[in-house]
Amino acid sequence: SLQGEDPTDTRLNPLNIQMLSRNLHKQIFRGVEPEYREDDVERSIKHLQKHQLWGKETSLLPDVELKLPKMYGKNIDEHFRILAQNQSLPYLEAASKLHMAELPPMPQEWSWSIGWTRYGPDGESQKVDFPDESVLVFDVEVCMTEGQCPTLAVAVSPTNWYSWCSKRLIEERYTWSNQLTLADLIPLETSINSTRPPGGQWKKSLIVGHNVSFDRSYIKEQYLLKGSKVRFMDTMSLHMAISGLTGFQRTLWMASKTGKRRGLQEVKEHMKKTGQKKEGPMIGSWDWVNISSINNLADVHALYVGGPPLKKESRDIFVKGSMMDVRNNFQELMQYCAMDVQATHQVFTEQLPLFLERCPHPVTFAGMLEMGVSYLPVNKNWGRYLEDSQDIYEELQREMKKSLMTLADDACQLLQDDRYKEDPWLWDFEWDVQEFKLKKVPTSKQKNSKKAAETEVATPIPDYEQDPGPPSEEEMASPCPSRLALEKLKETVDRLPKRRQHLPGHPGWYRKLCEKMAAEDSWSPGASLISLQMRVTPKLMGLTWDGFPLHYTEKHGWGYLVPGRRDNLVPQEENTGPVCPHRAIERVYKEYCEQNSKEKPEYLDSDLSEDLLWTDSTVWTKVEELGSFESLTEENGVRMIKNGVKKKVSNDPHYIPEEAQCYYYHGNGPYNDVDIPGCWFFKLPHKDGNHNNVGSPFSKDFLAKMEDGTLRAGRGGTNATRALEINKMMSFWRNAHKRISSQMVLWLRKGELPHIVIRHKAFNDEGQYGAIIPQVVTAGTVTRRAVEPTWLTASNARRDRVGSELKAMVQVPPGYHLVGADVDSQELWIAAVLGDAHFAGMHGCTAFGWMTLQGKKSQGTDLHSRTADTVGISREHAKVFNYGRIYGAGQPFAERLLMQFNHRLSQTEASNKAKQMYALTKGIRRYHLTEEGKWLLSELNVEVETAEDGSVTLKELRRISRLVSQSTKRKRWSIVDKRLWAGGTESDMFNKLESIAHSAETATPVLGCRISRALEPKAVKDEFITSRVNWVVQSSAVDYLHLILVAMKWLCEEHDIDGRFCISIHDEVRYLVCSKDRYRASLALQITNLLTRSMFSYALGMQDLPQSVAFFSSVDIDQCLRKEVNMDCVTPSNPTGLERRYGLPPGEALDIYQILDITKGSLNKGK
Amino acid sequence: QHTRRYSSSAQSEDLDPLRALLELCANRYYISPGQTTSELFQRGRSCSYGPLGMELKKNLLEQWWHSVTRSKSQVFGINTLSSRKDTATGGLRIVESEHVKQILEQQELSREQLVQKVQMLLQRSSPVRTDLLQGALEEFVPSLELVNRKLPFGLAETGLCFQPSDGSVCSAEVTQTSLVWFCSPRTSSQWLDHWTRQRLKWWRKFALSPSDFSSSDVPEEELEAAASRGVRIVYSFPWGQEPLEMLWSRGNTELLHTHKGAHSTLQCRNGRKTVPHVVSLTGNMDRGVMAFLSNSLLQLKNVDGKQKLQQRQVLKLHPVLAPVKVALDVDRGATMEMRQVCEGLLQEFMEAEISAWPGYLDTQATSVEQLTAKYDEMGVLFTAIISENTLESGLLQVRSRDTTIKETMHISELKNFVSRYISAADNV
Amino acid sequence: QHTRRYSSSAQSEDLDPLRALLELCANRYYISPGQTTSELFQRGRSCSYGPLGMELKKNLLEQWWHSVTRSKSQVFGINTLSSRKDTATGGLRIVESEHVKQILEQQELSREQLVQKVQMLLQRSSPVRTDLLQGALEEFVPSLELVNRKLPFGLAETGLCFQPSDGSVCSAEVTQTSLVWFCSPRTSSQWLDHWTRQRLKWWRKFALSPSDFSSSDVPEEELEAAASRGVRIVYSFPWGQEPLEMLWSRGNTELLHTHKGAHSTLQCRNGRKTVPHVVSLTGNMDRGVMAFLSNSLLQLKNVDGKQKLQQRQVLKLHPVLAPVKVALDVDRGATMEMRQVCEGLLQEFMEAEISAWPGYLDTQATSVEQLTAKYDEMGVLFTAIISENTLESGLLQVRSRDTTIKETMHISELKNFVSRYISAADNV
Repeated sequence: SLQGEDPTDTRLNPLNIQMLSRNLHKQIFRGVEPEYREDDVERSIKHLQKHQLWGKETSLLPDVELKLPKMYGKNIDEHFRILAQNQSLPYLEAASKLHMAELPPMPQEWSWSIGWTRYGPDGESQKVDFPDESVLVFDVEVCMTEGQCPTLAVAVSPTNWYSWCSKRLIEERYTWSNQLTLADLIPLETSINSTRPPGGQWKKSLIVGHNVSFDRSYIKEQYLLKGSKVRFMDTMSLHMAISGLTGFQRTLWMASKTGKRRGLQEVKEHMKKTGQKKEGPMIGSWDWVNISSINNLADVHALYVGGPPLKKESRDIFVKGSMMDVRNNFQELMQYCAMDVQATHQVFTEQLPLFLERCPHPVTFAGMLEMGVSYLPVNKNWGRYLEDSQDIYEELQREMKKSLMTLADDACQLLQDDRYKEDPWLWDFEWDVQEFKLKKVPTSKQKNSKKAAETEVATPIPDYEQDPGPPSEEEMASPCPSRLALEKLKETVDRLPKRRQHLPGHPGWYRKLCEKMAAEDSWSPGASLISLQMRVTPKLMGLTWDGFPLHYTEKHGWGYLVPGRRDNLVPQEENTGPVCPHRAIERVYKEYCEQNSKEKPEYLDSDLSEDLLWTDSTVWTKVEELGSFESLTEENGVRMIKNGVKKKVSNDPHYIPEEAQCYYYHGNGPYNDVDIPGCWFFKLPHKDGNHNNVGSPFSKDFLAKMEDGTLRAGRGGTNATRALEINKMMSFWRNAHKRISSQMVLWLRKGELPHIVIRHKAFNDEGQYGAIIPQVVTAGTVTRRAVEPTWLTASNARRDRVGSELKAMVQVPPGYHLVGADVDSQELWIAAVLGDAHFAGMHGCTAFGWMTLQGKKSQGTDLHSRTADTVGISREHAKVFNYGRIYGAGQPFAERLLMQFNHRLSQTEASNKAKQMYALTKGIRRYHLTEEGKWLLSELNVEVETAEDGSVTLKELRRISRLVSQSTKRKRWSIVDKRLWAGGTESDMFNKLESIAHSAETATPVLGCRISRALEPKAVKDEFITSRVNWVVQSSAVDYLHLILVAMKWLCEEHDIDGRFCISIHDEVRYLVCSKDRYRASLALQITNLLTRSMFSYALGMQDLPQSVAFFSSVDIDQCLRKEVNMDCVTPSNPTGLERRYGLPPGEALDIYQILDITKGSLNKGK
Repeated sequence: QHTRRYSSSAQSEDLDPLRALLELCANRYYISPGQTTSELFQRGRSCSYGPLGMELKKNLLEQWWHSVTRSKSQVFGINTLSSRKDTATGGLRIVESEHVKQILEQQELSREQLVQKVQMLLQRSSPVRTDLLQGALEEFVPSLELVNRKLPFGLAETGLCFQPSDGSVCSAEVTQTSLVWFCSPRTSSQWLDHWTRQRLKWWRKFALSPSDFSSSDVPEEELEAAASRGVRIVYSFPWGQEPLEMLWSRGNTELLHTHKGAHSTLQCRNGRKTVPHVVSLTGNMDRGVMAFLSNSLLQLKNVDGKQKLQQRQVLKLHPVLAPVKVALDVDRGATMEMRQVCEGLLQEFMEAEISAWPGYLDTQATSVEQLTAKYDEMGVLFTAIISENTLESGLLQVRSRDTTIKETMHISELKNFVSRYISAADNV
Repeated sequence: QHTRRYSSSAQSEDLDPLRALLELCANRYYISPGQTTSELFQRGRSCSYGPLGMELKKNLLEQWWHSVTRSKSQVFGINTLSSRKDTATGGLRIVESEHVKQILEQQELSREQLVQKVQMLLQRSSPVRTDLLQGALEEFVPSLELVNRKLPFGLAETGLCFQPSDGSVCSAEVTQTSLVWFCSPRTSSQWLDHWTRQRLKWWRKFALSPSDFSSSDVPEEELEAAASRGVRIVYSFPWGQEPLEMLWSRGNTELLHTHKGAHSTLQCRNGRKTVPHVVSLTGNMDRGVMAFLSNSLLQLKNVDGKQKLQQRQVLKLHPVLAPVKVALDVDRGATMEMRQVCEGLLQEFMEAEISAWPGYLDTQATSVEQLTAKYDEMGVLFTAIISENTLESGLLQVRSRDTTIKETMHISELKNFVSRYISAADNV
């Protein structure tokens, strides 16, 4: 048996946490047994007791016994170093060759011919199949208006320049196929019509480019299922790792570089948005601006190389111009492309040593190479998916438009008898109609026509008419008299003004919704310009908020009218404008109350609308936005008191005297500067705080409010309600369809597919098999996380979102499987293990760590349940808070989020809840005094209340500061030395994170990658703390991924597993594996995780690993990309589910024990 | 103001919705008055249609034909016989009653002889079809040559089918639409999905409230003999859901049976040689007409200035389906000249294939309100009123059914406006 | 070159003209191959139509409908039932054969009981119509209100009717067109003449040799019961004349009979109050299809350069009737791009409601001559050939059926050209 039989044999650490089996521990940690200090253990137990975690029951897992492959080096770190060095050696050699190289002179004249041309040092050119070099700097240009076919490319090696021209550039034709084939792409390793390299051996060569993933997607061999060993280095990613900027910094950088132009405006708006007053804190240190830049080649070039700026004007021709324009400017554009190549080379030369210095661990380099070759297999279903989604989307769009148009049409009836005046919503529309105008007829003519009219005697119609019988032959032959009369009458058309009036008989507001009838075919009748975004729409739908009709004002945006106000009722005569029918509004509310009288309104925490289930990246964006000011506001409190400035009582312009208050309804208002007789005006709540105006009640933020019935449609019955529903269904595809449908898919022909595929019984001649090369920027953010706009941010399939089955459309060709896994709560564990290492150096010694390792949903001891209990929210909501905190979000974030989850929560309540949550988790700030401070206090003879470790609370600090500023003339004393967190479950984790973030050389604890120069303390001082804290966890997660990639590649090579890396989305990795190897690949993946976690522990000085995190909870073996192997991804565009519609059965999700069962614990190929 | 859809309202205090609909259909020339029983609507059988009903049905059938034959898929129209020479027994048959009588009157025949003779006669008489499937299956082989043995393709047909009348007062006949789709066995399920989607979309295109049309899988226990999957497209009538169209994935047993198992003549060039699978789509267009009538009838209530409740019935048929697009009327004090202009306009509309209503022929004085109410109930899109003023300036009043607003328009622009209005509604 | 019409040639040395026509109809998707017997043509009954035949018949019916409903006369379309609840005995009836069998199998019944039961069943079963007249007569009263009791007006309908099959292999059904015209007794004879002229004109409009269509009065001795006058429009088939359409002046007895003599409900405001007279027009459109097929088939003989006799059959159907207006084909060495262009064109034609033939789907290599011959026999008006050159310059070859000449044309102008060609032919 492979599993431990004797439970007494189970290894536990002093905190009773189950560790790796003896067998595994020995192989990984080479017999080094962990040592625990008595007082550390005691301290830990005390801490856990404090948080009611000590002594909680835990269950044991079966031990895993497994013979690992032979490992290298003296320890696991050395093992990984050796693996990575082996894997990256040829590429590193190529890189350094390029680094050393002096480029040959650029050709003066570029060759106008299809395919590759090589230029010798003297400018002589020669046609070649492909540049046969071990290293190239490479750049592709695409004429965007003519589809996705690459147009031209330039490459340079240390010895030669190369150029490539597309057939479509050189040859002119009426049409080209819009379906690309391999022959349309740029070959780098194979000759035309071949998919095998000369000699049959793929070479390990390196391609360098700026944002090289774009260029990669135009390279022929990259689409082959198997083969190419070419790897890519991206100077943009290198730049991010060396000197990258955070999102917020980028805005500021632009502002500072472009001066008063757009950028500053953005900053101002940003300040406004995040609620900062003008006199609020500004970014203190701007040094970082000069040691960094935004990502485009020109700016990166200016940063690293300097000299004359790169010219980018020619680029416009590729973006906006036609193929003809490209032809006409051929030489110039080639030159432009070549200049980019040259610049990229210069940048690379500068970057390489910097990068190797700042990211010294070989795993980082090797991991980035591997990340650069992602590959998404697709088949015929891709086209089906695109068509169906778009089709459903358009249908819904039409239906919604139709609903809205019907609402507008119906409202027109109110024109009759001025009934609109009594409508609670529509009373303030423009209801005027125009008079139909005719040109004045010259008097003489008028007379004539009058005369003519007089001469024409009107013939009355006889009372009864006889059947006149059939028309005579002559009558049949001659033109019809009534037609002649009509034609004559038509001549009066010249009395119409040349420019026709636009629907003069319709009310003004309706006119504006109608397209003017023009000669073009595209005219559509009715209120066809209406959309959800228009201001008339909510009113046409008769939307109510808590039963009150919605109303819009220029000043406050969307709000609602609450009847009952009496102080502004004006006698009717005095009013010239539209009069509010407050009686009708009362009726609406009364009806609402009657309807609701039976059902008590639900104030419970409603189920989390999934729109609030943000992906981690959106949580982070939010945190970053808010967090950039947080540390400063905190400090502010201290300073303000120091200066003795007392904050004035708010002179809020919206201050309302008691008597004008609404006595029966509480909400965001009333705003009595909105003077509507008989009604108070309340604003709709805004997610960024109530002082913000709501621009549309249909934004994403109100989806949940519609679901719980706070916001509902009051009229038009089904039309309005359905429109709201449709709005929700369309949201995903509306935002994503452009990006998704522009994914470049390349279909492979039969001969271009491996034998495994075409000989498989499921292979279908008419089925299409191909791939998408996602344009993954391997280190696209300052944390070195990969960035890609479509796949890496895609959410999972949702029943009511069109097209959200996107990821499941990545489907394997016959004979292959996707094997992959999610790293279970990756960021939580990284944070926890850092905290544990910091506190007492053993796994689970902090409450946070313990909960992460041993916490159980069933016992309410896992992190999310804990938070949920504390604050009284759902577990799903709690998740958002927990991640938010780890990303560095402070209390203001939590307050805002709480109010967003429950809009009936008052500011104070939210604030208290947030405070409570933070005290329990992050803890309370305590301050250590400086030597200067201590001296000063003893001089002043002040009693100070300190803790064991000598720290003081914020309250105490304020008291001291006040005393100090009162007693001395000097305004500023620096009395605070170190600030720490204390008392919370996560305090030690945060102390560790902050200590890393504050250190002079901030680096990841495991692979030692340095933070971007633009975030180092010497450049930014104490700014951007939130970003730096967040960086520690995020960047370590990237280290985690790199370790996995390196280990997996090693195992695949070592054990002849036929698989390739596919994609890594956040904390998951997927490999495309030949079906026969899928179980061995699963085992390899499990071993990979084991080694990676062990590496983390080792690097943090802990020679052991808890069993509960050693393996993936499951490895998914599947035929498509999806969150769970049994998800059927039913959506409006996939109504029958994956299995029925696309014939995809559920995959297998195997835990380590099942895998061991199947593989017998062996990675070796079957005998 | 309060708007409420018929089918969605349970609180409607007024007329039973079905009765209101029936009355309207009979009064407004949709259905022949003698026939309007609620059973007709519920059983979805054909009836005698009046001029408006006939036009509505024609428009619907035309739209069906376009949608099926002008899709990107390869579909050919056929026209098979409703009676067939078939020696199998059973089913509905057309019998010449005189012949039966002759037999029955032959006194010299014994009881046995009589029985035998009648049975013979019955066997020789032509059976009438109950659906269009069989005809299409028979046409498969000749069509196969047409497409050069390449799948997939479909055969479309619309026509009368007969159903047992079961003693009901309803007729035995029904107008069916049929698309029989031949495809490779591997893709038949996908095609079923595809067509379900297309068909549902089509039904919804013309609906006032599209969500009343929906599709659902046929539960396994209700599947027809040969079918492996079935989908029905249903409409939620005020009294419950009724199927409008049935889609079946039927495999190839029926096809093989029709052609007596002649595998070789049925095989298609489709990678490996296979006998195609059949997906059948069968729609009941009589019920379709009822569904759209029911779906389009709006009961609008307005509270006027004096707080009086006004009720207005409008048949908001889709512009493409509406049997009358424009009604031409003259204002009070009609003269021969005004009528001539109307005739000219009518002629113009006819030439442009826009159905117009010669309201001007009606010389009985009715108030504008009555006229409007009538046209709203007929579902007339626009009412053009020619007045004395028209003769002078060429201007006329055009009232829209949907907005109830009267707009002034020049006579030379009317036809173009209506024509573009309809084609725009078609393309939406 | 020598042209000879089939029907007019007695010297034709080749195939029996009827057999040639039958063969062509079966081969070129006009008529289902199993059905092509000469009896079919001669009896003028309906048959299973292939895609082209179906389209031809549809076009013909459409033209009929336009000509009748868009005339200046007031004509309304109706749609009545083919089976009716009628207690009169006799005629064709739809019988559920199971029910008859059940009776016959009841051993306990005496001979008399048996006869009685069968007779009862027969009486209860729905009779099927043999013509459309009865339906129109029934719809007269509701329609009367529509026209405000003013004469003259007409009710138009097309539909299936059933005829006794008399043991023939032909089907019992036939597609009829019917216009029932209600007019004052005074004008009925004039109206009969008027409609005769209109109808004959219509038939001739689409004929290659119009003189083969003619009209003649029905001799007094052959008049139908109620009719005072009758006219038949006939076509001279190769085997002799056959009637296509019958026009009868029928007085008002049938109308009175249908409405049980209720004079008052039938009276019209027509000077004095009268019960209108009826003029009926009944066309057989199945025979109409045969007539135009027969009329359009040309046998052309060419002597080529080597003095070899070549024979070419062309179905010169009128552009409006021709089931396929344009065939789209690709030149040798078809590529995906060329096919894409064809698909785009096909889509364009479909949207313009011009029926196009996706010849490019046929990947079997056929020579241009074979292809041309095939299309000529199908009656395809134009053949557009997309070649490699089209991809470069947008130019394609368009061959005309009637001139056999190939013209170069730009792809952007093709649709417009064909569309204008057809509508010009329609207006002539």
